[in-house]
Amino acid sequence: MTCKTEELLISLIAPHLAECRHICVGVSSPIPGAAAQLARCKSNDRIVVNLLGDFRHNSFTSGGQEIFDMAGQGRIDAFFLGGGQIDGQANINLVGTGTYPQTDVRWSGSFGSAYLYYLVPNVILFREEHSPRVFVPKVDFVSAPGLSPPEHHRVGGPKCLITGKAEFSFDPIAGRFTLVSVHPGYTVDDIVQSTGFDFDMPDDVPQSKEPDAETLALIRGPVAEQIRGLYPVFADKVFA
Amino acid sequence: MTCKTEELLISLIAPHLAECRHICVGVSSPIPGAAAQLARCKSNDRIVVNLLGDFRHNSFTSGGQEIFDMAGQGRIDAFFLGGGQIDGQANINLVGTGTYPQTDVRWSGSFGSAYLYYLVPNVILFREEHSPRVFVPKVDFVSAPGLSPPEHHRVGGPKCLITGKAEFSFDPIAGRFTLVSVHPGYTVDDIVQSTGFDFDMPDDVPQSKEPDAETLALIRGPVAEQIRGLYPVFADKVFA
Amino acid sequence: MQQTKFLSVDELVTMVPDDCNLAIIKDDSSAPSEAVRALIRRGVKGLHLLTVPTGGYPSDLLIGADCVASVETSGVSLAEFGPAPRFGKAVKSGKIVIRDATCPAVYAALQAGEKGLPFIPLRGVLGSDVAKNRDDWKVIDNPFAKDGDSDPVLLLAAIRPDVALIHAEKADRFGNVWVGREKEMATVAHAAHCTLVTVEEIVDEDLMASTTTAAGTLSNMYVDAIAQAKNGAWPVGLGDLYGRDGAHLQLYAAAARDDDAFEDYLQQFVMTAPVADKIKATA
Amino acid sequence: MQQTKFLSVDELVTMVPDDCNLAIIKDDSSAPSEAVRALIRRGVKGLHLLTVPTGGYPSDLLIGADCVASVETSGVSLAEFGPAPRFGKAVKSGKIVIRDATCPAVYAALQAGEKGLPFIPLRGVLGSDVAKNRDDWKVIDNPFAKDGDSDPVLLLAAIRPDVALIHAEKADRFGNVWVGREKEMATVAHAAHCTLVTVEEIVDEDLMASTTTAAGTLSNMYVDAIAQAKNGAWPVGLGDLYGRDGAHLQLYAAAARDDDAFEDYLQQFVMTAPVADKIKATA
Repeated sequence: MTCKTEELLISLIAPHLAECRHICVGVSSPIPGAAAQLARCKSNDRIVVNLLGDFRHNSFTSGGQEIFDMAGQGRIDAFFLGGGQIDGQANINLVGTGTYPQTDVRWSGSFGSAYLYYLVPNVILFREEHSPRVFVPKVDFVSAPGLSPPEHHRVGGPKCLITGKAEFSFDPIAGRFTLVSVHPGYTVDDIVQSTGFDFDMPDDVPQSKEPDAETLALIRGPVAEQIRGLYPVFADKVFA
Repeated sequence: MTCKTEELLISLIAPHLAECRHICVGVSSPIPGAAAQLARCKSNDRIVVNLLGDFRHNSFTSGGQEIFDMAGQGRIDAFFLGGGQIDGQANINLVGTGTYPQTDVRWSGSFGSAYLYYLVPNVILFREEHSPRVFVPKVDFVSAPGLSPPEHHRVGGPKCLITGKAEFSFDPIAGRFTLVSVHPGYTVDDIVQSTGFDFDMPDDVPQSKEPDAETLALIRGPVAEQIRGLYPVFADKVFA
Repeated sequence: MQQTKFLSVDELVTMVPDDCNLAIIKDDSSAPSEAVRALIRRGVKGLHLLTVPTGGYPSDLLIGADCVASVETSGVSLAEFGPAPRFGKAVKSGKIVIRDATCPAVYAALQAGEKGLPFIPLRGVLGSDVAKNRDDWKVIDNPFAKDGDSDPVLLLAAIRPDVALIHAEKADRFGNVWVGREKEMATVAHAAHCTLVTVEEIVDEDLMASTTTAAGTLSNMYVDAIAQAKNGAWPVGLGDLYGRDGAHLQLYAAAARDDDAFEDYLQQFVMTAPVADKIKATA
Repeated sequence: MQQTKFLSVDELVTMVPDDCNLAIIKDDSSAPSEAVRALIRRGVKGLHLLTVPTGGYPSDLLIGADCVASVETSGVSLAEFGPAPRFGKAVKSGKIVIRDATCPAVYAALQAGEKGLPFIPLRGVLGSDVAKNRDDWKVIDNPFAKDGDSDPVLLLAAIRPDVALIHAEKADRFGNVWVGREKEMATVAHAAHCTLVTVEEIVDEDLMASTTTAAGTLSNMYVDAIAQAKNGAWPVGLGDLYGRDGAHLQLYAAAARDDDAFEDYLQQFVMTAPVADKIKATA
């Protein structure tokens, strides 16, 4: 691979954001943040990006509730979610493993996922670690479900899943992931072995497309610059 | 009478506010506003007074909803309401006379009365015009009721009614007004003639107490000064 | 998000469609008087007007000029200059549909709209004729009440106006609008599908650049278009920037009591001449 | 309204009773770290902690020091410094009762408290295990849904904390507190029965005197007492005033993984010495 894994992931996420008007990115999310900035660059600044936790550069002036209110208003087109566990129906678990509430492992909590997953049209699932402990047949705790019954008000949900090894799309009718491409250095068999849930795939699974020279220049130039303020350690590591 | 009617009314309202921590006064209410300021003076500034419509001197920074939120929080101890019609059960009508909605006379509307009357513990009813067209047996439209059935959440309501001719107290158990005092220049019979609703009274109805010299000095001094900013025309007329 | 457009007032009001739900804020806080005059010049029709939470001169003017089909309000008045004559006449004649509200209900319903909630409860109101005449409001028994206790609670449907028309002190070149303490401007803009703003001036300073000014700023994400309108609230006041033009409001209050005089008023003060000339004409 | 009192931090926290409902705001917005250290020194017990909407260093510290009986939170973490070790351990052991929430639910429930509503609806959440484990939340069928349509809606009970403990950049001599864009400080203070504030500095300027500063100010009507605490959020950051002390948070994250090391941490960084010395001790 001619680029770093982080650069590949940034370039793979960005095309999913191209049609957005407004992308929000949660705290501690340098790769999604960079992907959103890349999409913004490619849109000639038509796309608005708000990075939570960036006290200097965001549009929020009404307090912590504003991002959730905006989602309720339909003004957020894309958001990123991850999970300690993610299953084949796109359920995500940010709470812990084992039996709730005295879970064996306790993570931080569900944060805004139990709301934003329902209300943001394009939720990009992103988890760099691609292993059977993350991608499980069934999550131990549903912080937010991938699917809801038709009577539940839901205008948003998962569009795709991007990991350190592969990219999947999600079909909300079938309620299943489909393997879209495998990152350079991995095989389809690697993906099957690392994924604890069952998924669909075409006969021929292509390799994930590496960023072209122009995209790579954007990532290493303006995107790196924009992301450095909020994520200096990440920027130093990836764009040194 | 050694003082003006306005001064008498200010001095009669103020004692009802003495135990308050926080008094709000609606727009276009110079006499209630002055009474609140008098109560504040007499409390050595322990009482906080907020005059709506005074853009320079009030505590509200969260927009127009803040006063209603504060009432819901239980942070407003007294407020003033009036009405185009007020009846003997302390129902008030700020909407119009005749059959709703195409009333014969249309007033402005109910403003915050349909909420504040329920939530502010001490509502002072104030209407200078004391006539049978104002004080009616039954209001044509209940902007806000004087009484509510026990299952309705209600922590506030009418405490008294002060007019240009007399002062009444209100008994929420009986649901009736009692004549407390008659202003200098009027007789009990005048009050009976000018009041369209039935009310109680003691055998001996005292004359309303005129302000003592100290009170009058406060009204004409600091109170006049505080009220002049918001109500210059009123201040010029009364305290010239 | 589309970029905030910068237009003239007359261009701005072409973005208010006939028959839409239009929200405007109370006098002295954010009254869009000049934009309303431009709307009348434009000949807008069939507006469903929401006053936040009360209306004054601009509402009475819009109603008098036959632009309004219905009004939801907690009260329309000219304050110390008396009742709102065209509003009163239109309600009495049945020419407009009136939906009487109460101030906190308007705010709460807009806040529900702002939060994307389907409805919001409100204390008070029960047993009033305000509640009885609003068949779009519901009453449920509080599901959180202690066992066996009946606790009826009013529920209001969320309001999301099609258009919010706001007048503010200033905006910056990026489309951010200073709202200061008048946070209802932000509430209405958040809840509305389209927000159009007139401002006294457009400043060079980026209002979002410092925390001090950002704290009182509505970001351009909520602002569709801005037009400069110096004295745009006139004859109504604007916060602590300027007070009411009492002489003109008195003149208006008198004119609006009479059909012919109101027509003359429209010709003299609405259909023609820019604001500055109108102020001079009164003084 | 009683006047705002000016106290020392250790005096301030005597106003937090044992066993009360205590609300604190998320790291980097308004984390009351020094007040929390004073609470631990005071030996407070049985707190029912609400994190608005998430918790970090102060929450983990309070839990680790055995001050907390239950916590309602949308998440407790040390962000880039990893999970919150004392929180995780206390939940796993069952030492504290956990009520998992989601950020907008905390905000909405506090806004219901602020408005005096008995409850407030919220979209989303249905079908999650978050909802399934909250028997204090209810689901009703939306009474405004179109005829025949089922539209279940989550209802949250309003939250009114006994005490809100806030750290802000500055207050003035009159007790008005600058909140800037962090309006959740105002929301929490409005909803709480008692609001205690630590500030970086107390300024001479009256924050309510100009519209510009008033727009970002919580008025003293909501503020019971104020104490100055320079670097009061440390080692957490405070808005755009100062960032996190990464070295110290790393040190804390390591210490908090081990019972003995955590005890040592409490002795060294909580039970003694003023903040300035602690910052030096890390650097």
